[in-house]
This record gives sequence, structure tokens and C-alpha cells, in this order.
Amino acid sequence: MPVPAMIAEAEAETDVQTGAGSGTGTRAGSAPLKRIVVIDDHPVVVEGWGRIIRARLPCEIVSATTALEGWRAWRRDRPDLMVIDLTLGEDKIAGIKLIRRLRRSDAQLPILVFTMHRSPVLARRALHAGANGIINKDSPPEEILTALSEVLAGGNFVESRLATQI
Amino acid sequence: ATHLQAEHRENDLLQTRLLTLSEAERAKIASDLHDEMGPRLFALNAALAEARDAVQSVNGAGRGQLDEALRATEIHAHAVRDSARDAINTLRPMLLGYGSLTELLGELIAQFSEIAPDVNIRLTGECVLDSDELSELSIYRFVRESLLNAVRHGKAGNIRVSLRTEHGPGPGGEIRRSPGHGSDAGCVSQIVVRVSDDGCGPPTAPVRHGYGLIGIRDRARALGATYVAPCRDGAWTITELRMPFQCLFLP
Amino acid sequence: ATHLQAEHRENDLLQTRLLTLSEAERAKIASDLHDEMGPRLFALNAALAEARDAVQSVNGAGRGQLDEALRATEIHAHAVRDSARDAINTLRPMLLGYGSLTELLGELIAQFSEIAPDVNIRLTGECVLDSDELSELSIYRFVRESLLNAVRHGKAGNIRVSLRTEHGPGPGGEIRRSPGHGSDAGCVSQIVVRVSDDGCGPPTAPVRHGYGLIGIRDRARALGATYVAPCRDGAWTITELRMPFQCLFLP
Ligand SMILES: Nc1ncnc2c1ncn2[C@@H]1O[C@H](COP(=O)(O)OP(=O)(O)OP(=O)(O)O)[C@@H](O)[C@H]1O
Ligand SMILES: Nc1ncnc2c1ncn2[C@@H]1O[C@H](COP(=O)(O)OP(=O)(O)OP(=O)(O)O)[C@@H](O)[C@H]1O
Ligand SMILES: [K+]
Ligand SMILES: [Mg+2]
Ligand SMILES: [Mg+2]
Ligand SMILES: [Mg+2]
Repeated sequence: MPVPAMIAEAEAETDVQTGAGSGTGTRAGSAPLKRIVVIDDHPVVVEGWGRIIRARLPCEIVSATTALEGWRAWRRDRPDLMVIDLTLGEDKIAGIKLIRRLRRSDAQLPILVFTMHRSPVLARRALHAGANGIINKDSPPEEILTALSEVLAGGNFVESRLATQI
Repeated sequence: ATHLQAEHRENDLLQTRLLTLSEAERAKIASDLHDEMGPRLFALNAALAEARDAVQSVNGAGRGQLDEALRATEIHAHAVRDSARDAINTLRPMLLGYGSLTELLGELIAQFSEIAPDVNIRLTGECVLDSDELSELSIYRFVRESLLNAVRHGKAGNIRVSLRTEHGPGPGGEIRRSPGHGSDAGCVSQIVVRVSDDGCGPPTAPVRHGYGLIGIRDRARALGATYVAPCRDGAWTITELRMPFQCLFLP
Repeated sequence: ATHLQAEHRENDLLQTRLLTLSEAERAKIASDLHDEMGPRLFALNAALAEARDAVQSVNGAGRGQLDEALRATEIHAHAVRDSARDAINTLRPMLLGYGSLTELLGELIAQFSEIAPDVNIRLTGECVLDSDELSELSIYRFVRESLLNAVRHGKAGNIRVSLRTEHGPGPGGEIRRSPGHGSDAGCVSQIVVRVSDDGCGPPTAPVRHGYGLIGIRDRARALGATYVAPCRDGAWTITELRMPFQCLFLP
């Protein structure tokens, strides 16, 4: 990454709230609060996750909008799961690079790819880089929640269409 | 003669740039749509799902109408998604620049097979050398138009797409600069892409040239490629594109 | 010389066709988007309006959440509509072919003013003759890029777009066929479009040619038009496009 871009991202990060501030926290019963980091360059995505998860999963959402912010959020918050967009800004596969880097540091971290792309080639590459699951942004919300729950529980999730094409 | 050569060269470059320009504009629109539509449709569907949940805890005269209206909203949101997808795909394959030509065509065929599941499409051979994006995109558009024609006009049941590399001088022995590659020297290789279908073939009367074939032909000319229009060979209808490129990766 | 002339002519035609091809492809995508997405978005919003009505006649614990979720759904639906509209307009201005060039530019300026309300933009003069769509589209794209540059690079507060028609021989006395017009004879008129802004002007060091200026220049060349890159004239930065056309509607 060129130096000016790193500086721009580092500056942008100071705007990002930490912990539960930027997300939705819900306690259901006495289950421990899970922490999820969502990395996406569009702000409405974290809003959408809040709506889907609210009242169904006891968890806290932390948002990040660049790969660098996401990386720092991982180091700082040690989340139980990371949701990663493939395309972040200009780089169409920034998400794949981030997954590779995260995987090198943390073999156990559950990672779910959340993308608008339907490319089996990119999906295969993301899984190869270490993602545990991949789900499309325009899938039905119930299926998105299923994907999240599976991966959060330590499993894998690949939607059926992709599974046949990979 | 030097003046003439300079003029030729300039014309070649202008044509390449015109194509590059239009592809870059399309790419920009595609990625704007992609970056905005995906997140928005997700957020929309999530809000809709939440509304459906909340409806479980309300009652009253409007309840039936509300259920129905929410269901309709969902159906329309899906249709909006599908047409956004079509537009994005037509504007530019998202994999371009991030996958090999073989992968690019593989995905095109997979997409096509989803739409036309009764047609058997096979991709054979491969292209091991990296080509520039404009050439890859032109090959992609050639294959897509040819698949479409084979199904729409030929009513083909089987289609084969073959990909191979040939080394040696270009068509007519001329050497052409690949856009973005600085050197004029070196041998010229060609990517040869052939689409064969077992359909009924083009009409024997002179073919009404539609938009598709003219577009392929013009694109080919602008890039110094050779295009062979669909013609009959036994039970098969064959069309071919030969795209030159500098063999920068060969000894 | 005849061979050379034929070659020139063929090159001119190829370039025009490349532009026509790319614009036609864009127009096709735009109208697919418009025809597919338009009715769907309308239906989606209608269903949402119905849901909002029905909510008035329900009550219960979920009511507050329901209101909020429906409001959010509506906001996202509007954003989807806006991004579809942007894409359609960039692909092809809706008014093209249905309004005069003056109206077309008027609408562009109105759209632009919505995005940049602090910038004062004025359109003066008009073009009374009908031009072909490709020329109009090229003028439209020239003005759009120039407005964008004036705001982005010049930080202009005032921009003037002027439109006028000049009669007489084309640049260098050459006569050029407008695409789609059969005749070679007749006088050549030109549409002269000038964009002036009161911004800081281009840097004195040789300008880094971005994509915008190169695109305008190439489009202009392919259509036999003349393009003058932004240059300083007193307190104004001026750029100009001269687009030739056959004066078919003149005596
Ligand atoms: N694989 C094929 N099998 C049979 N006929 C073909 C095939 N490819 C092309 N043709 C014939 O060539 C004609 C011209 O094709 P072209 O793609 O240029 O236009 P089109 O498909 O008719 O229209 P458009 O592509 O503009 O939608 C077709 O109408 C058809 O008659
Ligand atoms: N009206 C203007 N005022 C000041 N500078 C200008 C103006 N128009 C063009 N320029 C200068 O010319 C350069 C090239 O413009 P061009 O439109 O080709 O590229 P760009 O706007 O930088 O990038 P792109 O258009 O590809 O997004 C600009 O970077 C700017 O320095
Ligand atoms: K994405
Ligand atoms: Mg993104
Ligand atoms: Mg066709
Ligand atoms: Mg510009």
C-alpha cells in the first residue's frame, strides 16, 4: 500500500468508534455477548447487520470501513467473528488479501465473506485464503443469518449455487 | 512513406484509445452500480425482514393488507436485484483483471448455463499467457455474442469454445503493438478463440448483418485482430477470432 | 491518391462506427435498466406506500419497530432508485432524441446544480438546427466533463456554457460526412460550444492529461470536430468544442 494511502486510512480510523459504540449490542438471556467485526466500505451494511442480528443473537457489532481499520479492530477487539467484504474501495479483492493476513496470525478466527460478487473464481480464492464461509449480499436475510450462525459456531458455509460451481 | 506510417500508427492508437475509453466508462458505471446496489439491497432486505418480524407483534384491521404489501415489496426487491445484476454483468465482467482469460470465459459459460440450462457448453484448451485487459474484454464480448447467436439463431444444443495460442507472425505478417506495451519488436503470438455450435447454421441467403457481428468485426479491426464470421463446416457452425499480442513472456 | 482517400474514408467510418457502437451498447443497457428497473422500483415503492397505510390500522408491541423498519426500507429504496437513475443518465441522457440540444444541456446543468448548489451555472445562446444523436451526445459529454473539471480542479464559483452556430467551411476547409447523412455535398456548419469558468485555471506546468481531456479529444477527432483544451483568458478558463454538421435544413 502506498504511504499516503496508509496515512489517509490511519486518519480515517480515528473517527471510528471502538467497542459497542458503533454497533448494536443485545443481551438475550445469559448467553455471553459475542463480538463481531464487520468490514465494509458502505455504511448501510453495518446497519443491515444490526437489523438482522438484533433480538436473534446476543452480540456486539464493531464496524470498520477499510482493510487497515479491520486489521486494527482485530488486534484491539479480538472478535469472535469477522465479516469481510471483498471489494474495499478501488481494490476489488482487498478482502482476500486481508483474509490471508488475518489467517496467518489467527488460525482459529471464524471469517465470513460477505459480497455482492457471484464469481466462483473469487469465492474459491477467498476460501483458499482461509475464509470459513461466503454469502451473497443479496441473499435472503434468513440465509445470511444462517451463514453467520454456522461460521460463528465454528462451522463452514457455502451457499448451494456456489458449492456446485466451485 | 514515413508520414504514411505515422498516420497509420496514429489511427491505430486512436482506435485502441476509443475502445479503451468506452470500456473504461462502462467499468466505472459498473463499479458504481456494484458498490452502491449491493449494500443498499442488503440494507433494504434487512429492514424488510425486520418489518416482517415486527408484524408478528401487531394486530388490527390493517394486518392482512400489511402482510400482503410486505410480501409484494420483497418480490419487487428481488426483481430490482436481478435487473441490477444483468446491467452490471453486461457492463463489465467483474473478474476482469483479477483472473486469467480461461477463468473469465469459464465464468461466462457458467453464467450462460444458468440461463440456458438445456444447452451443453464446453470450454477446451487454455491460454497460458497474460494478455492486456482490452484484448481479454474483446475476446469475452466475442464469445458472449457468439454463444447468444448460437442459441438464439442456431437453436444449438451443444456449443464448444476452444482457446489456443499460436506463435509466429501476425495476419499478413504485420506486427502490431499491444496497447500498453512499449516495444515494437519481437514475435507476435495470437490467441485463437473458436466457437462451434451444432445448430441449424446461418441462412444461405446473404446474412442480414445485425449489430452483434458488426460490433465484433469493428472491435477486431480496431485491435488488429482477425474475425471470421459464422460459417458452416459439416454439422457445425464455426466462428473465430484471432487476437494478436506481443509474446513478452516468451524467450 | 485514390487508394489513400479510400483508406482515409474507411478509417473515418470505422472511427465513427466505433463511437456509434459504444454509444449504442450503452443506450441498450440504459434502456434495459430503465424498462426493467423503472417499473419494478415503482411497484416496490407502491407496495411500501400501501404497507405504510395499513400500519395506521394496526396496534401492538411491534408498532414502533415496524414504523422504523418501514421508514428505513423506504430510504434504501430511494437510494436504489437514485443509483439506477445515475447509471441510466451516465449511460445515456434520457432526453436525447426527445429534446433539442439546448434542452439537453439545460437538463444537464439542472442536474449538476442539484449536486453542486453553490456553483452558479448559466447557459447562453442556442442551437436551432437538429444535429445527429452521436454529435449531440459528444457535445453533452464534453460539457459534462468540462463542468466537472471546472468544479473539481478550478474550484470555480461561476461557469458559463455558450452555444452558437457558425456557417461556412469546416476546420481546414475540409468537408465531413455526418454519420447517418448520405450526402457529401453542401456547406458545413458548426456547432460551437464553449465552457468558461472563473476558477483558478489549469496549472502552469504541463498539464497531466487525465482521462477526461483525452476522451474528449479522441471523440472529437473521430467525429472530425475540433477541441480546444482548457486555457486561461483573463480571469476565465475556457475550453471549446467545434462540431461540424451538414446544414441539411438550410436552403
Ligand atoms: N451461430 C449462428 N447460427 C445461425 N445463425 C447465425 C449464427 N450467428 C449469426 N447468425 C446469423 O447472422 C445474423 C447476424 O447476427 P448478428 O449477431 O450480427 O445479429 P442478430 O443476432 O440478428 O442481432 P443482434 O446481435 O444485434 O441482437 C443473425 O441474424 C443470424 O441469421
Ligand atoms: N477547468 C479547469 N480548471 C483548472 N484545471 C483544469 C480544468 N480542466 C482541466 N484542468 C486540468 O487538466 C487536468 C486534466 O484534466 P482531465 O479531465 O483530463 O483529467 P482529470 O479531471 O484530472 O481526471 P479524470 O477526468 O480522468 O477524472 C486536470 O487534472 C487539471 O489539472
Ligand atoms: K463487494
Ligand atoms: Mg464494498
Ligand atoms: Mg447477435
Ligand atoms: Mg476530468
